[in-house]
Amino acid sequence: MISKKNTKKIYFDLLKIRTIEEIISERYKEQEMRCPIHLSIGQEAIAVGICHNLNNYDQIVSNHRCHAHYLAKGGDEKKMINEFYGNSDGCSGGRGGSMHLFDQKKGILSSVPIVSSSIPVGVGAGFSFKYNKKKNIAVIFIGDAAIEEGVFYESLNYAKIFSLPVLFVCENNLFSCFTNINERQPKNLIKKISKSFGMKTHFLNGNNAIQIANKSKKIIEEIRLKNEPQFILLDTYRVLEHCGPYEDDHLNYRNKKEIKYWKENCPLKKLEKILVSNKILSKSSLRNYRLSYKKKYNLIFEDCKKSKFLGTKLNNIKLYA
Amino acid sequence: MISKKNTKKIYFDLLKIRTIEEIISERYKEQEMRCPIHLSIGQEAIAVGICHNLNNYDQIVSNHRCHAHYLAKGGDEKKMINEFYGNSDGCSGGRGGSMHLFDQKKGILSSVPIVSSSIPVGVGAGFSFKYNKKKNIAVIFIGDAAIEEGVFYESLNYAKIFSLPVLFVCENNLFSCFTNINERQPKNLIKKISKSFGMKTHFLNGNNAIQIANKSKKIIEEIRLKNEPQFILLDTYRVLEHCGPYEDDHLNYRNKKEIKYWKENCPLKKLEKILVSNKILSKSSLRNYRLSYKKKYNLIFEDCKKSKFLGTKLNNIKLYA
Amino acid sequence: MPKKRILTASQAINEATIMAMKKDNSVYVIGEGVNDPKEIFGTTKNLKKIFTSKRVIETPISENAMTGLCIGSAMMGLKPIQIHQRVDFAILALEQIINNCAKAFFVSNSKHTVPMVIRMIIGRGWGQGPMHSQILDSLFAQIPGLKVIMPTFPKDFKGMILSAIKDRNPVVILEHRWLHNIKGDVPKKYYLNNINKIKKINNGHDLTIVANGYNLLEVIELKKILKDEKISFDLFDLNILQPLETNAIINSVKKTGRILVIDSGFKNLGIGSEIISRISETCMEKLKSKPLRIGLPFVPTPSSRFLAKSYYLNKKRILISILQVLNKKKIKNNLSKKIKSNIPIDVPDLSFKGPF
Amino acid sequence: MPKKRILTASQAINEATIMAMKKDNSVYVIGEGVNDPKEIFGTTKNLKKIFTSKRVIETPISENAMTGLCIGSAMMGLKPIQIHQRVDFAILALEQIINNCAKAFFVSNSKHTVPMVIRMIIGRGWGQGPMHSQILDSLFAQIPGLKVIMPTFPKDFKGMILSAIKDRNPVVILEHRWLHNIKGDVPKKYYLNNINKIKKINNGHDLTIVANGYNLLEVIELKKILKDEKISFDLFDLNILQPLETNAIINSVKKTGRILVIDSGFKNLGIGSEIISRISETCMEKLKSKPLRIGLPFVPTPSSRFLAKSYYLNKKRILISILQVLNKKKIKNNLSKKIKSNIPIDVPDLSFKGPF
Ligand SMILES: Cc1ncc(C[n+]2csc(CCOP(=O)(O)OP(=O)(O)O)c2C)c(N)n1
Ligand SMILES: Cc1ncc(C[n+]2csc(CCOP(=O)(O)OP(=O)(O)O)c2C)c(N)n1
Ligand SMILES: [Mg+2]
Ligand SMILES: [Mg+2]
Repeated sequence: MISKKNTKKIYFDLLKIRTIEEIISERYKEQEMRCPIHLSIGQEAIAVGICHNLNNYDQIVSNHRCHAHYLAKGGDEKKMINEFYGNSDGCSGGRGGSMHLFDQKKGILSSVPIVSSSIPVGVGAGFSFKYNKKKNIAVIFIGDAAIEEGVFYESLNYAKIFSLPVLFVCENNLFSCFTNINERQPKNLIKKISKSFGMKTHFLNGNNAIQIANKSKKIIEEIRLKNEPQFILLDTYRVLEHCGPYEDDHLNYRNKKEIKYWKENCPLKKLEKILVSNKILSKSSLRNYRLSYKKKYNLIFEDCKKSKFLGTKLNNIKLYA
Repeated sequence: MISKKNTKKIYFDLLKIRTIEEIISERYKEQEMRCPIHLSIGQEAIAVGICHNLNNYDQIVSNHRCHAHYLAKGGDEKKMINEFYGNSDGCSGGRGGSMHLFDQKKGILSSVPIVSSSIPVGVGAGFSFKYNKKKNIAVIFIGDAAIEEGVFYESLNYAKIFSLPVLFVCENNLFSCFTNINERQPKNLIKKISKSFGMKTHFLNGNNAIQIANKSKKIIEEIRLKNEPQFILLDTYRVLEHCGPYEDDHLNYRNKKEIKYWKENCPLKKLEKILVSNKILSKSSLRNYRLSYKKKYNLIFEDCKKSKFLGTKLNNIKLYA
Repeated sequence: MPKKRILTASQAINEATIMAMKKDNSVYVIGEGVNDPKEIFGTTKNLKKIFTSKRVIETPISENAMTGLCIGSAMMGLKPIQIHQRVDFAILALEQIINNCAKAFFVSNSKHTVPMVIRMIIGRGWGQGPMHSQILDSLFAQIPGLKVIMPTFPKDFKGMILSAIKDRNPVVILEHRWLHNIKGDVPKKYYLNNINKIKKINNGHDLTIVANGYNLLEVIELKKILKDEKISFDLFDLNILQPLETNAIINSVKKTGRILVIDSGFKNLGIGSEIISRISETCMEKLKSKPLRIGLPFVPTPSSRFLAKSYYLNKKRILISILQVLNKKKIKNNLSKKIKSNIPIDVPDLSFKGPF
Repeated sequence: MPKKRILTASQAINEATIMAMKKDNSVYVIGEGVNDPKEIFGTTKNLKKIFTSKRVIETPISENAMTGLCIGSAMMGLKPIQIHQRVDFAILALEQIINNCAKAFFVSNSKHTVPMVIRMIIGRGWGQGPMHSQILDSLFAQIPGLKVIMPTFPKDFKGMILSAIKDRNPVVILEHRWLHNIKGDVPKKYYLNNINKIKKINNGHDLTIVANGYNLLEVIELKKILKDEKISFDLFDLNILQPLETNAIINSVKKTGRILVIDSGFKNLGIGSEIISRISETCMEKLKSKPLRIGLPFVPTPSSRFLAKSYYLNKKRILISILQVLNKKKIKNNLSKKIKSNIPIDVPDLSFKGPF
């Protein structure tokens, strides 16, 4: 069971991510973060809950919607924000933009915007751990649409037959851009597929960070011990538009009731309730944290926005190591 | 149930394929058929049993091991043999060689040597039938290794969610070149996978042509009726080496007992037993057929071998239609 | 004279698609997002309403099988228009494109055709970075059996797409995102534009310029400025990359003696390299100055606008290159001022508000 | 002087692999068929026996994920040697190769490296047809971030593969199947050959020839015949396609004034187009005759030996091209006789008994 202290840590992680994403959403219209952004608001519990049980040597890979994964795994927030502004001290030196977050020191191996492209790379990280007899694991964060790409299955196959310490974490937010999962996949494919490959498969509520942290703790320990891949499927929901800073509920591609249901099940609210009812933090201190985080991160954004591009000119960028 | 007449037809189809393949095997060392060949000896029952229930407008797609599919679907044998000899009146004008057999008039849409590459093309043929409200089906012949390529899963998905009249026929001969299926796939993946996609899945003995014809008749009728893909998995065995005309049992990559078991379960012998025990053909007439087929097809090979290349010169080949 | 009918390129594409679908029941549209509210930058607008989801098909994220499906259906006589919101997604389908799509006609001894259109959009907008704004022009131009076109003007978008749909061969259309909002006169009727032979779109004396896509617009904008300096040029719109017909270019070079080729993609192994080689091999002796290629540097597309600045070509760099081919060492100061732009590097015009 | 040590190229590859694996525990070999009795044409012989299946890994038929797996492990510090029995199979892995493999160094702001080797074998043998004997040299040379090499001689196979394994960048090795049995002197020791800069391997006066792979051997065989006619040439072994370093070629052309580039792949958009363009752009004025490229015609590889005959280059066609660059119109009859070969078009030598 997660201790009080850890519950607080999880809360702070979640709050940090939420705060930063809300500031992006507000500031995007300033037109200074000039790259596509895919916000995780509403889905952060998964990143936080899983990464809670990882260490710096464990590796994660992510996709276009990578902010939460990056931050939850301990990625440097300032480097991320600088990357959004296209600055040279961004985590990829301005080369990648928001869909290419990584932090070598923190075990954030790769995030790439081609759906499913980072999956086998994550499997390769797992391969390296087994090869080197390390007790680390690789976590592969994917969306529900990722299972439509062939490379996903090829990767499941490798992870399984090579017995690799890999955890697949599938965030099912029901949508791929504007398209519902029912239009894209046979019924329950997403629930059955990893089992067909003989993988232990778990179904969790994607909006309950504490539960995710609790359950994934055991799963992750087992993977470390046994070098066998496992699969966690979590239901969750994206609150804002697929790409960009706004709500897009007026477009009517999603059911109003569904939206309402999920907004009520906001992972941050849920967690706050737990904190209050378990008397870990008071309502007023929560309010204070919200405000102080907002202030703190707004300052960082302001800083990054003002900072000049000081990097290598393109002509001097080396193509080869 | 298959009638006596049809049982005989199935026998003649099987005998024809076996005879032609045995002649290839004998004559390959003459070094006049200068292209890779993948013989189907031991596996012919599947092609014959399934194609027995198809008409000329139904389409099949195949892979590197396509001789049996081509012949069972009614492909012109002379054009095939000419293709092996590189002649201009080969079915692909000498351009493709043995791994690119097709016959437009007979509904042999495509055979290509890239493993799994023809799968989505077959799905596309199914798509065209549904689009045009035709009551035809597309049959996709694959080997056990084909399910290791991502495009296989993507294709299952399309066939299912678009509700297409497609039949997947997987010939599990346990090997991909020299590698056993156990080294390549989690246990029973091949049995479970199409079910995960919500497809009706059938398991048949791949060496019993009559049974295959019987069972697939109903399946194919159902597909025509309902526009829903189905999957048949059949166990079988390749008698000769993966590519080339010889046995390669001395290489010891396959279990001796296993080889013996399957040779005893030869689809032609099996069928002959049925014919004799059901008094459809006598032993001596079987012997006569064997001999007369051999003679007949040997003459055709001789003809093709002698025929000159009379086709367009490469320089005159048009790149565009 | 008929009145002018001004449409954007995306409207022209939309109109062409609707016309083709009305004319021929075997034409269908398929792709990820074709029925999205964003309507593939407006190009698939109303399609589903008019033709239903039977013919306007939303799909899973499985580019390779989607392509194979299109190919199979095309071999059976249908005419798919497949759309990739980013050319980059087509990379996942290269096996099907290179093998079944491009080779079916050859390997079937000319019996099978694959009458299929693949629209691929080149994503230049707010810094989408190295995996969402590749060009890949010469990659596709390198695959025998494909036609590859890259229209610039709304009129051509319509006529060339209609031709592509009618063509019996697979046709790849590379659409530069920033051209979608360009406006121009587009005839109302059904018409076909040649997709086998490029055309000269300007006549001049001093040099020959070959360009396409967004760069072409920049060249055209330079025309007036250069005219003031008494410089005129033959200009070819390289909107057909394959089949690559270079005779007209060669004839022009024989006249002008000078050539500049502007690649939309990498200069390295770009279409320009093929054109310059052919010129050198056939009429080197007519050249009065060294031929010149410009294009993208051989590194992935950077995201940051600070880096994009030196990545992409612009009017100034094109102008410098023109002067170089003319052996005029320096840009005159006033020329340089005339082309100064107040538009940032990462937007096509000031109305653009990102992200794509 | 050390005694000569004659090995075939495949023995040299095998030796290099064993050496590298002994030297560095992080090197592993992976691919479809690496542990087959056929041992990837002998090149993986004994590997499993020496290094066990932990480091010599047979895999499912899933090229794309296999490549991603290698990339991930390489980013974590391992050094995979991935093998494709046919270059054609790498087409299925292009997404991983173009995106993660080639771009990781760039997009990670130079933090990640992908020290990975991908051996791809070009299948020329008995008519394998359009999907089993592509060359794809300029396709790979077009991807920024990859090194692409194509050794010809056994000695170079060893030294270049050892360098490729040691290199911090992804290196694609294109191995022409018909070179595997070529014999040559191969030093016993561990040594590295340059994989960044091509070398001149013959000195002459009359023209510059650039060639690689199997064609290179044919050029070398012509050397004696041409010498009898008092023709000598500078010869570059274009065994490094990327990074493409052309300064030495340009210097040579400045001297000889004549250039012939022989592409292993298509002439269209081949490496030759880039080389000729660079020459034209830098020292056109030194050319005494038009530059010339030869290569494969722009159609898929045909299977039939009757068609292969006019598809592939051969000594005679190379000779004609040399004379063309030298402005000598006709081959003298005796030259033509001298190069007559009794070897069929679809085998490298008479010992070859197919099918691969
Ligand atoms: C190969 C590929 N195809 C299409 C896209 C366009 N695209 C970007 S994100 C996305 C949806 C992905 O959905 P999902 O995996 O469920 O993640 P989510 O956005 O819901 O978090 C798509 C289709 C892409 N980036 N890559
Ligand atoms: C994409 C690809 N990878 C590898 C190969 C090499 N290859 C040719 S046949 C074959 C084995 C296929 O096995 P299976 O599908 O079971 O068919 P079988 O040969 O057993 O009939 C392989 C790996 C190929 N042709 N295509
Ligand atoms: Mg989703
Ligand atoms: Mg098999």
